[in-house]
Amino acid sequence: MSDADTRLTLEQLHCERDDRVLFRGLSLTARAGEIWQITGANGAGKTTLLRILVGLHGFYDGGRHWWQPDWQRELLYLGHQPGVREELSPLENLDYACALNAQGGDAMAGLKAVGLQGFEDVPAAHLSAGQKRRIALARLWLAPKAVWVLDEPYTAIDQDGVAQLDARIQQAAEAGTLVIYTSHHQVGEGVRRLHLAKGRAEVLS
Amino acid sequence: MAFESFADFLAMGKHGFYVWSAYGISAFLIIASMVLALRGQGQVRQTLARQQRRAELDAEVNDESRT
Amino acid sequence: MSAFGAALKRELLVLWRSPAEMINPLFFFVMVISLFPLAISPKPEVLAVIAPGVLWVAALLAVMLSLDGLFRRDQESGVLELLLTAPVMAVVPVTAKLLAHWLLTGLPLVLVSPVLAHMLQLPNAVLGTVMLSLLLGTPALTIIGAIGAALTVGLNRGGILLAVLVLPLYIPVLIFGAGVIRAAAEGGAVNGILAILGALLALTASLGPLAVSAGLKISSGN
Amino acid sequence: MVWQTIKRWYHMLGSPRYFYTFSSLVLPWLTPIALVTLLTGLVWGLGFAPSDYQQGNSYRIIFIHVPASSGALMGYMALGVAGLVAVVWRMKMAEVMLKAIAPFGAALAAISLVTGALWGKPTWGTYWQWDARMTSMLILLFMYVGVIALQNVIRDPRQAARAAGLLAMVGVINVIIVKYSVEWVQTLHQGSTLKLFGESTINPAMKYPLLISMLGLWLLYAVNVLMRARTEVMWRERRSKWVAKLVTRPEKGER
Repeated sequence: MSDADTRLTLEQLHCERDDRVLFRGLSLTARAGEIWQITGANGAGKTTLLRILVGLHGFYDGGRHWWQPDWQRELLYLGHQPGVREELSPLENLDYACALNAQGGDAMAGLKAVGLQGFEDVPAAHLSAGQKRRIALARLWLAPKAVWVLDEPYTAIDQDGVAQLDARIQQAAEAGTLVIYTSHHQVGEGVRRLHLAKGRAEVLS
Repeated sequence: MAFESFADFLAMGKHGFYVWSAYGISAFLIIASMVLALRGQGQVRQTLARQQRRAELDAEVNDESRT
Repeated sequence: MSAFGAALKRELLVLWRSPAEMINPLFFFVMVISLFPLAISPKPEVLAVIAPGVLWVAALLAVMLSLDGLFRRDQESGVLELLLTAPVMAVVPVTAKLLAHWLLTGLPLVLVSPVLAHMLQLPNAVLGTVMLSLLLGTPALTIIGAIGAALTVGLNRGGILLAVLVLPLYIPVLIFGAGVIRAAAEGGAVNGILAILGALLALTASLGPLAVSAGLKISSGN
Repeated sequence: MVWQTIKRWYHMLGSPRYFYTFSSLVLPWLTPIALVTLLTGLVWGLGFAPSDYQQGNSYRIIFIHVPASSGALMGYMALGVAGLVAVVWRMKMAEVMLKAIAPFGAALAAISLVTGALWGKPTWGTYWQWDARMTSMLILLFMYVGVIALQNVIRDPRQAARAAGLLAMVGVINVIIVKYSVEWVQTLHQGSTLKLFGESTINPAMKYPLLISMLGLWLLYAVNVLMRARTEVMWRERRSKWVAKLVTRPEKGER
């Protein structure tokens, strides 16, 4: 893994919230093709760390450097909430997300891949929580991006959905995508783990 | 001195009420803001000192329980 | 399709599919206006004097109340995060959102205002100015209000705070908006005041969306 | 030498700790100077300045009214500048200043309104007349309340400061527009009002006490801001070592 593949470098990242230190002195280098799993108890700061990486949260000290200036063009971010409006159908939601994030790919195929065929035009309000999350996850099957940042992608996903998502993440990693996700579920071997606890962040493997 | 006597000064030529109530209210608001600013400093110092003492106490308790 | 086009289409769809967002401000506008003849006096000569102010205060409050739904639903559903992490400048989808919001909440007020102006005994010659002043004014109110909405989007009881932040900023638009109708009713020159109202709209439309997207970034923790 | 002071100022504005020691040095002598200047101005104006041929002595309210009005206005302009620095350059001290400048500014706006009303009664017979200056000051007070309210509602101090900063920036533009729009309304109704508050018509014997009391009140405003900023800095930097050390062993200049 030469230096050219480095996608993300963190230097002494320090973040506080409500009088508590979430993490301090966090430094790591993430390269293309790696899968990083971020674990930690609730409130340990996992979501805040992801929000710092994607630029939603700006109150931190230390350095966060992406490999190129307009890294946002190559970012696919699935936040804590699915990012789906209930008045719109899955197809309309997906078209909006893709247009906003300059992501190509066939939306219908994406929805089929996550098992939402037949629901393309049903207003999202009538779908279950798991199905709503699948609308957001459908973007993983569209045009590839250099970096995936996924916040709890496995919540409300049933058993075979988990296996499907594991396969897709590993497939993307092999194709050179850097995947960073928070979850207690481990995608497979060779996953690098970052654990947040009691104000410290350790790279476990 | 623009007034003959102190009483005349207070009367302000029949406008005394308006002039002195204006200055009274202004003085009250200014002093209140200054006092609040001053008290704020003391309060922060107090809460931080209390937190520090509590932290030291916790530290001692941990030491005793460990030894 | 360009991000702006997609965003505009999407916003119009969302608003169209939740009619309450559109109907409520309109009904509020009509109901508030009909309070004044009951509260003050139905006599035509009295109504004609207060009509410009009543029309404009009602429009101002209707627009302000419609702002609550501008960002809150998107923030709760996570769409706001999608928007803020997109490669395209946040100001593009935000402008589309403001335009769509105005089209479906501000514009109906403009269209219904002649009827209400007539009910408030304003002479028919003035109805054109009434519509024109609201046409220029309501977009400015929507954009200025959106700045307050962006800053209070994350707060749970943001509604009252929104009014405290935004009302002082509404005052110039209110003064010239009502002023132009009053001038028209008294047969005075109208173009000069309309020009000022247009200038206020130009200032708001150019700087406003930037301030709104900055406010959204700040509210998201940036 | 100039470059050196500019660098020092930038350094001071940057680091809260430097600011704390700097203010410890400044406050002990600035406070008495501010008080003395203000009191001399007021005593001079109240006791020694000649009475006005038209209004008799009620005009003496000017010696607190005009300083308060100008202080409130300058305060909001300072809020706008601090907001710009806080939002654009993300400087911590600017965020602290946003919290420190607002309260006294709001107090001055309230003082300006009260003294203006109390002055209006003997002069025009009514406490409130919706004239251009008083209406602008009333709206300015509302905008101060907006900035203060926004800061207190948002939990995270940095986010609160930045939100208030953006509001202050928009507010400064609004203050200017409101001033003209309110004056425009006046010209429609009663022609231009008597330019009562204008300094130009005031004769020199009254001008000097006015300028001195204005200087005194502004210096007092600076003292108030420094004190509030120190409190805010101490609270924001409470996790740092230098504050911990300060809490246990107060500096010599401390009150």
